[in-house]
Amino acid sequence: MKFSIQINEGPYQHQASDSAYQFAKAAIAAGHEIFRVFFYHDGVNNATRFTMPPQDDRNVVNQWAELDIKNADGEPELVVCIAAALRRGMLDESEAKKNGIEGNNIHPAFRISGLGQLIEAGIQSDRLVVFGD
Amino acid sequence: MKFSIQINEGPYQHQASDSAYQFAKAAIAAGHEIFRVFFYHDGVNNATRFTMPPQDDRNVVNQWAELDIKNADGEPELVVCIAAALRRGMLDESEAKKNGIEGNNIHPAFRISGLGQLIEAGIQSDRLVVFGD
Amino acid sequence: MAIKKFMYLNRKASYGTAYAIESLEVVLIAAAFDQDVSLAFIDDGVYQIVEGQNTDGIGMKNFSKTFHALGDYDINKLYVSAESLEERGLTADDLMPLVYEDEDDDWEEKPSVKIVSNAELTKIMSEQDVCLSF
Amino acid sequence: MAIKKFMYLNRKASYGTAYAIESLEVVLIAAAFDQDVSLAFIDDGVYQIVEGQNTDGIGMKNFSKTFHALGDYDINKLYVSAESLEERGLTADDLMPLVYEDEDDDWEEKPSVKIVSNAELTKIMSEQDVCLSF
Amino acid sequence: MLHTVNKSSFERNSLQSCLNTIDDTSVILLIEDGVISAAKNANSSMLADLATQGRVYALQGDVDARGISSKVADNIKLVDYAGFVDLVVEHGTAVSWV
Amino acid sequence: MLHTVNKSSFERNSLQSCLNTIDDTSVILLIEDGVISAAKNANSSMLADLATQGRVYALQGDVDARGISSKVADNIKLVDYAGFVDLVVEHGTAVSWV
Repeated sequence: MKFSIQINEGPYQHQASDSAYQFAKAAIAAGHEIFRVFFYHDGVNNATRFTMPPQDDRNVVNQWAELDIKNADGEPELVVCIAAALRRGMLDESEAKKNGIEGNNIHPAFRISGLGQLIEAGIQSDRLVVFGD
Repeated sequence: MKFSIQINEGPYQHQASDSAYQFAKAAIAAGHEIFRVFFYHDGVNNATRFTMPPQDDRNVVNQWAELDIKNADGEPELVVCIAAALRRGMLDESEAKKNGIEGNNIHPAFRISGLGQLIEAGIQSDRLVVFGD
Repeated sequence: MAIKKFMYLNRKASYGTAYAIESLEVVLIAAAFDQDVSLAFIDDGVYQIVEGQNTDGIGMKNFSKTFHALGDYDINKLYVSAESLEERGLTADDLMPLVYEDEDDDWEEKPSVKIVSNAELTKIMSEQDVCLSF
Repeated sequence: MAIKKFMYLNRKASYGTAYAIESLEVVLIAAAFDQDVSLAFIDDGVYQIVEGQNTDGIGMKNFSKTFHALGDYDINKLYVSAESLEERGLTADDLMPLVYEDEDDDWEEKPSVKIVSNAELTKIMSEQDVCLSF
Repeated sequence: MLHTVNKSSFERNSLQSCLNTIDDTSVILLIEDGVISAAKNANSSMLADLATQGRVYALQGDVDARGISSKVADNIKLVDYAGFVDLVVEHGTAVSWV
Repeated sequence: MLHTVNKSSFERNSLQSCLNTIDDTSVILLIEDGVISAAKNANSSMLADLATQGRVYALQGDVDARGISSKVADNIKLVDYAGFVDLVVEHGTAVSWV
């Protein structure tokens, strides 16, 4: 079956991203496909390549990156909502350049895109599961 | 009177940072001193210099920066908890260098420091007010 | 591809958290896709469409007027829990008069908001293909 | 400088949110300052010190054992709401046996956890100078 | 003491928890979504006694933002942020029921 | 439908809201702090009827993390993440009461 996942909260503050990761891993292990993971609201903060968790704790960002969810064109299907990301200070190289900001912090396993990608995920997938506050 | 403020949530997701800012502004207007604002939990995300809010919305990060809360030595007293910051991907230049990460995202009006600064704020201030989820 | 039924489940008041405004942002985008869209306002979500919101005193953006735009985008199924309203001492008169023009009825202006019992809401929810929660 | 009374107010269960673990991190730092420290466990905060937590199934760090270190840092006033425990079907036996060695009583090992009524908690809270909420 | 409550009593238990442990001289200030509990509604009896004693405040800006300024229950006093600051000054230790 | 509830019924109203609108064939899965509602306690009667019908599940990992595995109320079925995935497959539309 084809699943998509919406994540509304950031790493370490809420369990949402951890639960979603465990769910995604189990779905893949059971032979299902993850069509897309859409990071919305504070969920966009899961995409930071700047994270430095304590050595005895899990690395939430890297866990997602290691699932390596991509589409047939090889693009990441860990998708970060651009509107939610920009106000919260999550930038990729192209947005940083466009806005004249020095630096960027989106992990390369993720990509920034519009909210339409969430609707499309709902249309294309057999199931969409939301994890949030 | 001498106030300190603890903020537990990030910008745009919760009202906590907005409420705390309005409170701090009113306290300063009434002639009180803000000894320190301590950003803990997701509150550390208020310190990002990468934020790009929509043009018709307030800029939560810049609002804090413009309050320009400093101590007698000219150091910022907008203090970001280092432990909470590192796991959530908030880095200053020195932490980035130490951890071998390219880039940093802490706004210069803020500084990163340890949790002792929160306790010290409680000791040194007449009142400590917490804003959170 | 068959049209899917999308429900947007709104259970939180505006301003205290971003869920209300960012839910509305999705709904406006959803209009561009040719799907069947419903919004449910349950619990404190009913405060999102209370008339007369004024944010001058808190320095946040008042986005409540944007709900009036939904009708123009053919989003006209806004279900409000009668029980949630009543518990909160609110009535239909406290809500914004959100309307749409019905193209199947000579563009007559009709109300978009329907106050429904929890039993009716249960039935409506049961028919959905996708539920986005905020 | 006079010693201040600090209360750490814990109202949320561990793991669902970061408040519990990050509250404990502050408390451990607080031990280095020479202040009067109390912890209150109210509402779902009581689950933070329930015995037998095992996080193997959720991939998160089990930090519950760290509560045992509090006694070594002279943090030994852990007030637990009796009403909150009872509502949740919990008793004193469900909690971790947290202890400290009393230097004023020949280093005798004594319990750090005190189960108190809301009325007693009210009185304890009234005496605090600083309340940090998590 | 000054107790601040920032969540609706319909959504969370924080106002109830505050009421369970408030002493005889402390006051409550409702802010953010907490002001929903200031409106006349099925939960407003929770606060009525304290309000009669003049011990319940609500932040005007948050009340207005939620469109419920005409519905504030009897005896609840409205304050702006300057009034919030004054309450913190006057009432000693601030306790946030976040 | 599969309804997931991730908050304690002591802290939030989300389980009650779910129960207010659940239809006769849907099931509930308690995850994260939602598993607190799976323990025998003052709130557990909320779910008892549905549990008797075999329509209430709780995530084992979350139950264990909170140290309440010996307290799970009668008839609530424990599942792991693989079981969570199966429930989503079997029950159609997933509704999260976040």
